[in-house]
Amino acid sequence: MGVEILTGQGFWHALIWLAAALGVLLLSLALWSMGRREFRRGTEAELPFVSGERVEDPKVGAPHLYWGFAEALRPFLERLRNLHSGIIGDYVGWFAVILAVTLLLLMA
Amino acid sequence: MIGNLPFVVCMILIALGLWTLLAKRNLIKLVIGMSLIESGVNLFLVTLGYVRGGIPPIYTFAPEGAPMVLPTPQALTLTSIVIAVATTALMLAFAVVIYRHKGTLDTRKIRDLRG
Amino acid sequence: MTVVVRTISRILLPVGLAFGGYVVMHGHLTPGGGFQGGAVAASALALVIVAFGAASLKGKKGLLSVLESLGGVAFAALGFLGLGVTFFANVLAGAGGLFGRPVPYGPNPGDLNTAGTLPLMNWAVGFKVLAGLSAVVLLFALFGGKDDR
Amino acid sequence: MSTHAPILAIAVPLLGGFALPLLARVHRRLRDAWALVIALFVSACAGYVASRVLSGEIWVYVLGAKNPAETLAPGGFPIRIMLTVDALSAFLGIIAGLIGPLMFLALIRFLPEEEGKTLSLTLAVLLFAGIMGMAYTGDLFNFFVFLEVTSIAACGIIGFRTWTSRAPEAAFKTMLLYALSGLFFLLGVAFLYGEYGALNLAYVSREIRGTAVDRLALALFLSGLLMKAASAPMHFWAPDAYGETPPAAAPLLVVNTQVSLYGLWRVLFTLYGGVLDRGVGWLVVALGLLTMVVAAFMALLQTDLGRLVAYGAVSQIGYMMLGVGVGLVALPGKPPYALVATQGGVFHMLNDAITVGLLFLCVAAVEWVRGTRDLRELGGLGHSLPEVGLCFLLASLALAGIPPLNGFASKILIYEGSFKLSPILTAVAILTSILLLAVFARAFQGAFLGPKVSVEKRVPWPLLLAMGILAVGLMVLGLVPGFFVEKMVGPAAEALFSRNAYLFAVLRG
Repeated sequence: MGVEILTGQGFWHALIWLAAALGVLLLSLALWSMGRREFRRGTEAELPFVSGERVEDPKVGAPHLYWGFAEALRPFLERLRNLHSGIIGDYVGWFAVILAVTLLLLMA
Repeated sequence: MIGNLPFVVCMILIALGLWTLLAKRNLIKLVIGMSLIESGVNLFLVTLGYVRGGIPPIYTFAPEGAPMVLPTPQALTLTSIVIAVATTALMLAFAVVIYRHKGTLDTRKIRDLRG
Repeated sequence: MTVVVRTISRILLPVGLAFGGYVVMHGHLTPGGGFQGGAVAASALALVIVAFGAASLKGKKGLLSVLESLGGVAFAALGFLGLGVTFFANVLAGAGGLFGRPVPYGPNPGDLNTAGTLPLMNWAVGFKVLAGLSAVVLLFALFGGKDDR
Repeated sequence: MSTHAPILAIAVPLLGGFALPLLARVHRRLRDAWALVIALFVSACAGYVASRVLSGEIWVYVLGAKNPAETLAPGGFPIRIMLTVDALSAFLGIIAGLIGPLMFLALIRFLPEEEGKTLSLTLAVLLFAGIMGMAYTGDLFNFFVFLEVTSIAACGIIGFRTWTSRAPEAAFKTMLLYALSGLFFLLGVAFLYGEYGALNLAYVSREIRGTAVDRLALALFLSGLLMKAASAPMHFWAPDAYGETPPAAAPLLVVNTQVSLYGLWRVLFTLYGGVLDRGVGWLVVALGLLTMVVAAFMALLQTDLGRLVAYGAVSQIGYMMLGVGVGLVALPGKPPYALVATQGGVFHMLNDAITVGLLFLCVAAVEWVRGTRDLRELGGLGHSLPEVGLCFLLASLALAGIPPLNGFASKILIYEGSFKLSPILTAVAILTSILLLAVFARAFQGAFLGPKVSVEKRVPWPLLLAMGILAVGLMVLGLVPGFFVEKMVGPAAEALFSRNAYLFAVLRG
């Protein structure tokens, strides 16, 4: 009835997707049930893998989750963070920049 | 050129106000810069309605046959002034509260909302 | 402030309020109307605050906020008045009775009893602006103390 | 009474807002009930107006005329202020009508009692009135007045927590930038008034010939409204504003931003529809991409949950700009993909309002229970607040556009539409969605997973009720998007393109 969206080239039908998702879920459950049962809870197998070292309180807090990703983009992200300088003068400056850009684009 | 001199003055006022916002660091001066821009825009609005040799657009005891200045821009300017009063009062109130917390009005030092 | 200033401001207060009322009342005839009249009256109140210090009017804050809300409610209600036809319809104009006398087009000597709901709106806005502006001045004067907004 | 529905949706909250302090003197409970009743009445009005308008006819309501439909004064000139509700403004009315009451439901219990709660509830009601006014008005100056009403009310709410030092700072900055954008918008209106002597949107749109002054006015409109809609280089106020306002009040602020975006579309499509050149469309698309990417990366760096969700909301604005921007670029030819992209952009407004509203209510719940929003100290709330955790997870997946949920339904339209224009746009949009998914997974892990933390305060039931309603809405929109696209979003997107219908409805009067 009202479930399908036509998007020019194809369509998006949520229920068909759900049926497919259920199929995949069943498949994975089947695979999972064939797996080995003896997972030892409470042993070292449960600790998060902190690149091999032994860490006494291995709780991977929120900031650490993307430590690597953020570190790789350090120069770009630092510059982006400094753009948000908190000084109102800069914000008005950006407004003036956009005003100039639109004026140039439209008047020139 | 003399005809649209008022419009040039308005643009100068607005540019001056914008410059104040960019250059000045004191919160109160920013509010003053804002009121500069407001007066520039309001002046521009009022001068739009000017009719050469027109009298204020009021019928009470109006001389016969005199052309009248357009009343609509004046009404717009009135509303804009009312809004300007409200915005300025709100900004000044927050400036006072910021001063009470931080002890300074310098935008360079009021920066703990970064990142 | 010195006694001279206080006595002068005590004399000027009624004059200021009366002039503000005049400007509001003749809003639809001469330059003026709700906002300007209210501002004039609020300046008279501000004079009192300057002369007698903010503490004198401290107790009146509640009254001011009630007056402001009443002004706002009255203005919106006047809009609803015209709901029979359309919102803000000027039903009183030209229908006789209160502020209803029809007015000939063009220059005329100015007749107080015209322009329908406009004068009522002017009064509503006048009270609201009077209360609002004096509340702003009062609170800024009180800011020095520990009172919070 | 039903013939006056559009104006009632604006006048009743105005009247109610002014009356609120009086009722508050009578009794606290009465004030809360009054605010909720007004919000429900306004959403009922919005629903009624939408039901009539979405079936195709544009509803023109003239204030102060002899009869509501009499648009032209005798001289054939629209002299009075009029409300022109076409499908898109009705759609915005639905969004505001949906989010408004829920926000009041959550806000009433969330605000502490002694700190001027009456004032902030009054401001919230006036903000609601301003939003409805901006959505429904057909008059340029009237739009400016409501723009300013929402600015002042929003900044009053943002600066509610005067006992902290961050909220007044955020409020000052936001107010200054809002006032600045409003003034430049007024300058644009003044230029158009100077040239055509009229303020009515339809009349000016018919008269416009694209002279240098019109383009100057368009530049002013663009920069003013882009600032208010938190587009890329001018989005700096948004994280401060959404982050520092009481989180329960943030959903209506997001709707306020979206209504400013609607104002931008109204100016671009209807006012300048005839004389627009493609450069403007590409500018909007470019700024949309910039907003997406910048906000997503900044969300990655945040440690405060409120600011993180705020950056998420800003990046969603980028999606809407991309969607409708693609429609703008292809405006002259109006190929099919342009309509699909615009439908995506408009539908995303509704989805985003619900998703970000739900996220902010979850942040409100977390802050209510733990008192802090810093991800470093939060943790393990999932055990004690399972329903809040579920809502946060649901909303995060929807924000990132994961298939079964509503975010995906509108993003698929944006992807398909923008792909036809140029595949790079779609690539950037999809990559940003993935980045957003990563960011919100981190936020979820930070706040809700981890060892159990004992929590003594209970989340107030109105907050949970509002979150429940939004979560159900989220899933319904996700599973049955076709109904909404066909009934609401289709006519709304079509309304943007059908400028002549808008002109005909007003000017043939």
